[in-house]
Amino acid sequence: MSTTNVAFVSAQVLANEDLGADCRLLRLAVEPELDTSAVRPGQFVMVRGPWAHHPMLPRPFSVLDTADGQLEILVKVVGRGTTLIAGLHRGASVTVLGPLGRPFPPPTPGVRDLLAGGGAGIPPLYLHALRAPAGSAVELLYGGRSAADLVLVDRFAAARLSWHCCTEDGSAGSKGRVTDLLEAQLDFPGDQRVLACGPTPMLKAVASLCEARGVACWISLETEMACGIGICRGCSVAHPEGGWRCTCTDGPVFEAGEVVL
Amino acid sequence: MSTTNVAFVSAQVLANEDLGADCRLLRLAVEPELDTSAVRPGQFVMVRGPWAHHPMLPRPFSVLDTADGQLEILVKVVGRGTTLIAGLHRGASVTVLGPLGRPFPPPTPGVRDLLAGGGAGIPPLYLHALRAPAGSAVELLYGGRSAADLVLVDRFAAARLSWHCCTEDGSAGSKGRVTDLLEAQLDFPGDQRVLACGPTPMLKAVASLCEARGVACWISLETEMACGIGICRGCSVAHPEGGWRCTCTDGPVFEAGEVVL
Amino acid sequence: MTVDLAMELCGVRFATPVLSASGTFGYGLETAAVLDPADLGGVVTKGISPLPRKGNPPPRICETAAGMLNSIGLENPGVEWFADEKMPPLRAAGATVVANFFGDDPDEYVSCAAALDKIDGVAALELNISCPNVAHGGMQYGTDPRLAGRLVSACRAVTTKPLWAKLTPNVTDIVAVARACVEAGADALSLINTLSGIGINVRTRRPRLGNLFGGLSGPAIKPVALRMVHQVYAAGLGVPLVGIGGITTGEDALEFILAGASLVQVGTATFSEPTAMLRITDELRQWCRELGAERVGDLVGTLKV
Amino acid sequence: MTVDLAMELCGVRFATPVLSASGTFGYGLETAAVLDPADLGGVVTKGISPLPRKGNPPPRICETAAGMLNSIGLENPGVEWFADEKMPPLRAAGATVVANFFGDDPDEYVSCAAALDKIDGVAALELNISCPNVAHGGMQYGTDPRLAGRLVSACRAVTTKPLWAKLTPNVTDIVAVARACVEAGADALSLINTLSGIGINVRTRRPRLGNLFGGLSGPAIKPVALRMVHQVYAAGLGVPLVGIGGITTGEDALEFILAGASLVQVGTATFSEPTAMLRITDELRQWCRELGAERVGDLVGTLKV
Ligand SMILES: Cc1cc2nc3c(=O)[nH]c(=O)nc-3n(C[C@H](O)[C@H](O)[C@H](O)COP(=O)(O)OP(=O)(O)OC[C@H]3O[C@@H](n4cnc5c(N)ncnc54)[C@H](O)[C@@H]3O)c2cc1C
Ligand SMILES: Cc1cc2nc3c(=O)[nH]c(=O)nc-3n(C[C@H](O)[C@H](O)[C@H](O)COP(=O)(O)OP(=O)(O)OC[C@H]3O[C@@H](n4cnc5c(N)ncnc54)[C@H](O)[C@@H]3O)c2cc1C
Ligand SMILES: Cc1cc2nc3c(=O)[nH]c(=O)nc-3n(C[C@H](O)[C@H](O)[C@H](O)COP(=O)(O)O)c2cc1C
Ligand SMILES: Cc1cc2nc3c(=O)[nH]c(=O)nc-3n(C[C@H](O)[C@H](O)[C@H](O)COP(=O)(O)O)c2cc1C
Ligand code: FES
Ligand code: FES
Repeated sequence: MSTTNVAFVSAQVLANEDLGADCRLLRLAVEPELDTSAVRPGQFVMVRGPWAHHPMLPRPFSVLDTADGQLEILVKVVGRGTTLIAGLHRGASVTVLGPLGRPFPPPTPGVRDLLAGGGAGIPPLYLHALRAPAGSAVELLYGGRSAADLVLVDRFAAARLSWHCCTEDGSAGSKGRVTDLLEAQLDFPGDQRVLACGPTPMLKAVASLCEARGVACWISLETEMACGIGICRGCSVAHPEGGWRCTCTDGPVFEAGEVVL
Repeated sequence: MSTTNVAFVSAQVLANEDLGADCRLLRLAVEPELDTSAVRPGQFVMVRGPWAHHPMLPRPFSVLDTADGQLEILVKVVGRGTTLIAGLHRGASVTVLGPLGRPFPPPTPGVRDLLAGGGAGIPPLYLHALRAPAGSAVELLYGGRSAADLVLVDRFAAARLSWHCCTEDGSAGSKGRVTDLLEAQLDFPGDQRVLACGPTPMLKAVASLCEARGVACWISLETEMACGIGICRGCSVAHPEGGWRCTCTDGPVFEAGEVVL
Repeated sequence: MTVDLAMELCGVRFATPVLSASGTFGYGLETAAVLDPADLGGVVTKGISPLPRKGNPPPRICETAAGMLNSIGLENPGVEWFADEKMPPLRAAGATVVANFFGDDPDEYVSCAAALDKIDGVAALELNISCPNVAHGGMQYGTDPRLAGRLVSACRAVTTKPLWAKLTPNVTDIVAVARACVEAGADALSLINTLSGIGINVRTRRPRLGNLFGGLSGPAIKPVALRMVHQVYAAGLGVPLVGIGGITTGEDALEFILAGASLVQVGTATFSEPTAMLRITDELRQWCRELGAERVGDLVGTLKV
Repeated sequence: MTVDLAMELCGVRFATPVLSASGTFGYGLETAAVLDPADLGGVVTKGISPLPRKGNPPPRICETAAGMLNSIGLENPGVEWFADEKMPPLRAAGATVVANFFGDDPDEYVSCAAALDKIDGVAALELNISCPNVAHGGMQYGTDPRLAGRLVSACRAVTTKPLWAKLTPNVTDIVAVARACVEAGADALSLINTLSGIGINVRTRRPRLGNLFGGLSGPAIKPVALRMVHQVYAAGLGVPLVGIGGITTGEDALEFILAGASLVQVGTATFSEPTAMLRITDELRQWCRELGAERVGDLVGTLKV
């Protein structure tokens, strides 16, 4: 890992917007020591609020977007830590460590990027699409159980991204899972890659689809983390040839064959 | 202890006012199960905020005033628990257990009550003065290091209480300690009692003054508490004839001779 | 789905598996204004000794991260007072009473057990060989398997009521102590009591407790308690276990049950929230539903390792 | 008032008494972007074994109340790699390095000690006889005073560098183990390592750690750690102590120092706040001022009991 541009800073909550589906969008003003322009899509930050020892550990969140001195993250409430972070008021102080981890590979001229994500797995894909140089071929495939889960569609539209969505109950987009969308897109004749982020079963399905079609596939993993910077060895995932990879420093983005899901 | 009117309820912070000198006044809306009309001056409540396990224990606060379904407490910030409670926003939820403990003896016709208090030790005395029946002779003696410490003087004035104050630096009232004020008042010819609340060294000084003059003296004690209701035995104070008294159920108000200070 | 929360232990029926822990619920009626003790699985009393005990000098409690230290020192007015003053109202209230007891030496333990044996309405005895706060009558019996076994045998001889032994976590090998107690005739094992700890006031450079040493309780100790319940359960000693340590939610209680506890006790949580045991019971019922268990007993020891 | 924070231990000078704890600061340079290891009292490395070790299956960490469980299992690439890859940059960075090490059996311990003895820039060796997460090379040495003593003797024989023994809290009698280590030649004692604990995911009914058992660290364990430092200090064994367990503030560090620690190590706090050690050092300096201590060393063991 190159930690040279990692900073540990205190940050202020500038806004906390309810996106529905237990998701909130937090905009954070970070101190200048954290160079937001250095953040690459797929990277994450460790965030901790002003509470005492419980929870004690910070929580990892992908960077959704950056602006000068500001970071946005999408927080889906799943447990105690995310409940507290999602409940932070405007003006609250948090600490932010980042940017961390290996980003998605940047768009390559002539290669189409298919970005497959669901629920809280969408932020790094959104940033990848947003940052793709003009003329890149990037398609966002966004799935959820129902329309309410697709919390970022307004942003997609506002940013004029190219995207397709699907829901399990058919309430928005096509009916089905994001892997169905992906399968349909994989018939595309030219060079392409898949970048995916979401729950592990989805990543497994995506990876095996890609393997079957011989399409390069990158996935962003989520594991519990203590440090986020490679010192605790708590975030290990198995490598197919034995040994471990650290999700926080070798990942969170891995090529599908690099890890055992 | 009679616990028959004790209730454990959830409450909402209605207002949180900065009084200066690290003190805040919190007004709490308690559920109807807590009968605020049953609160007697000198009684306290155990308050806990919506944080997880640190701090874990609730904190005891004297009741400053009550209104229909509402309680007021004065919170002086001295450590982690009071910092968090003092920082609660309007609308925050807390739990309240109370009313608890033995109150001050009610005013007796023909006997003057001298109430000696300082800093965060003033709330129960204020309530005693406020609730004294018309015609009772009640004098509040209020001391602090400097004028800013006398956080309740506006209320005293608004309630038309009879009061004297003093400060160590002479910035308000007479220069000196509350025991100086008290000593001057003890020359009063008629029947009188002293009710005191404040730091232990002050209580000691008050008690010995009263003993020397043969004046009845009641003091309100502060100790660390876990339960507030007599089940943990954590709040013991020594009785002069051996054994312990529970500050939470035998007190917090004791006759001076009942406890070893 | 209705869930059957009742558990039977050594012939005693507990309406729910959630009991109060000794020393954290007085004698069961102090909180009657907010909680009916008959709604609990049972009330485990504050530790009782044959003669009154004064306890330790203050300060007796201090808070720590997600926990607290106490050095109450087993203050209590003695077994006679308990029988005369506390048992009649407890019986009237319909509470299931487990009497926690101790002594300064083996003779005292035995005389207390014998006295409790005769008290109508005491459903079971919990032998405290684990209090870290008193010089005698405390932890040394619980850290030496031979001494623990002898004490259990001696008490066993004087009571026909179910005898639970309450173990201290301050040992290298909890299974060795547990085994000694079971071999000596304990009907059930309660674990754990508090971890020995201290706190220091840096300003005064003095201990934060009058007695220096105290017992650590609360959520902080839950992982240790759970580990010990699992280890003792896995040792297959053939007696039911009572899980104690840092339980504040139904999920916590269920963790202990999955690890092998038939009953649980709630201690420190009652201080933060006097009605915690009722909430925990409700949450536990809800968890049984979610896991599809019709009887909480079906979940005991079902951790998949 | 200027405060002298430097401490000398067995001939090694530590610029401050605040060191990183093993396993919670990697090999000292991973966080170089936010913290210069030369600003610390010292860097205690992740546990080193003679041969590379794979460690335990995931999940390897889970959070608990004011603490965490870990079952990393001493994953490390071995002593040779440490010497070749990690020591040169650490030397260049000017860090004071204490090498924490272990082995699967006594021979491995000895060969690791011998290898570390030869590495230029390793200021002292910390013998880990206390890891609860591995079947061998771990806690059983630390729970039996005889085994602990033998291991210390054997390592003592192959190194002239200061040898610290790091003790486990999972014992009945910490002083017995401490004494055995000192009699066998340990120059200093580090205490404590983690408390053994488990966690259970009630939904899956599976352990929260791949290895089932893990080590509990963080603020939750501070009262236990402090108690053990006090007990060992009070036993007067004549060697300096290194206090570890739940330190997150300068006040915590000072509690350990008053209890008898000459140095402290900060572990889990680094995960919440990578620069915690620097803040703790500043706060400790401030406390020395408030207490009127010109040298932090003057405060060691000054608890008034
Ligand atoms: C690199 C990375 C990027 C992430 N980006 C985002 C994001 O942009 N938005 C977002 O909402 N979430 C994101 N997550 C997941 C987020 O970190 C977890 O949801 C959060 O840590 C859970 O904390 P908690 O205290 O609420 O849950 P807990 O109470 O700790 O646990 C609740 C449940 O979540 C699981 N869980 C806990 N921690 C993690 C974790 N780190 N990863 C996955 N599952 C976990 C637990 O096993 C449990 O089942 C990311 C995780 C990683 C590793
Ligand atoms: C019956 C009673 C009535 C009280 N009424 C009021 C009131 O009306 N307003 C108010 O501001 N405070 C009142 N207090 C004191 C208040 O409860 C404590 O200041 C508070 O508990 C400290 O919590 P903390 O977490 O902020 O402090 P901690 O971090 O726990 O400790 C900070 C310092 O305060 C001391 N301390 C801690 N708990 C107590 C305690 N219960 N009593 C005294 N000292 C303590 C500690 O020893 C330490 O020196 C009352 C206390 C009692 C017992
Ligand atoms: C204030 C206090 C007093 C206690 N007194 C006793 C006692 O008299 N006898 C006993 O066996 N355990 C006693 N305990 C230990 C508890 O019963 C329980 O084992 C321990 O607190 C762990 O549970 P918890 O984490 O839920 O509190 C006491 C605990 C506390 C906090
Ligand atoms: C993730 C992790 C890994 C650890 N690895 C080691 C190790 O390799 N060797 C060792 O002696 N102690 C190890 N420890 C124990 C710590 O050095 C320390 O003794 C313990 O965590 C208590 O301190 P703390 O509460 O400040 O974390 C580890 C602790 C953690 C949390
Ligand atoms: S989270 Fe600590 S090494 Fe990855
Ligand atoms: S605070 Fe528990 S008995 Fe008084």
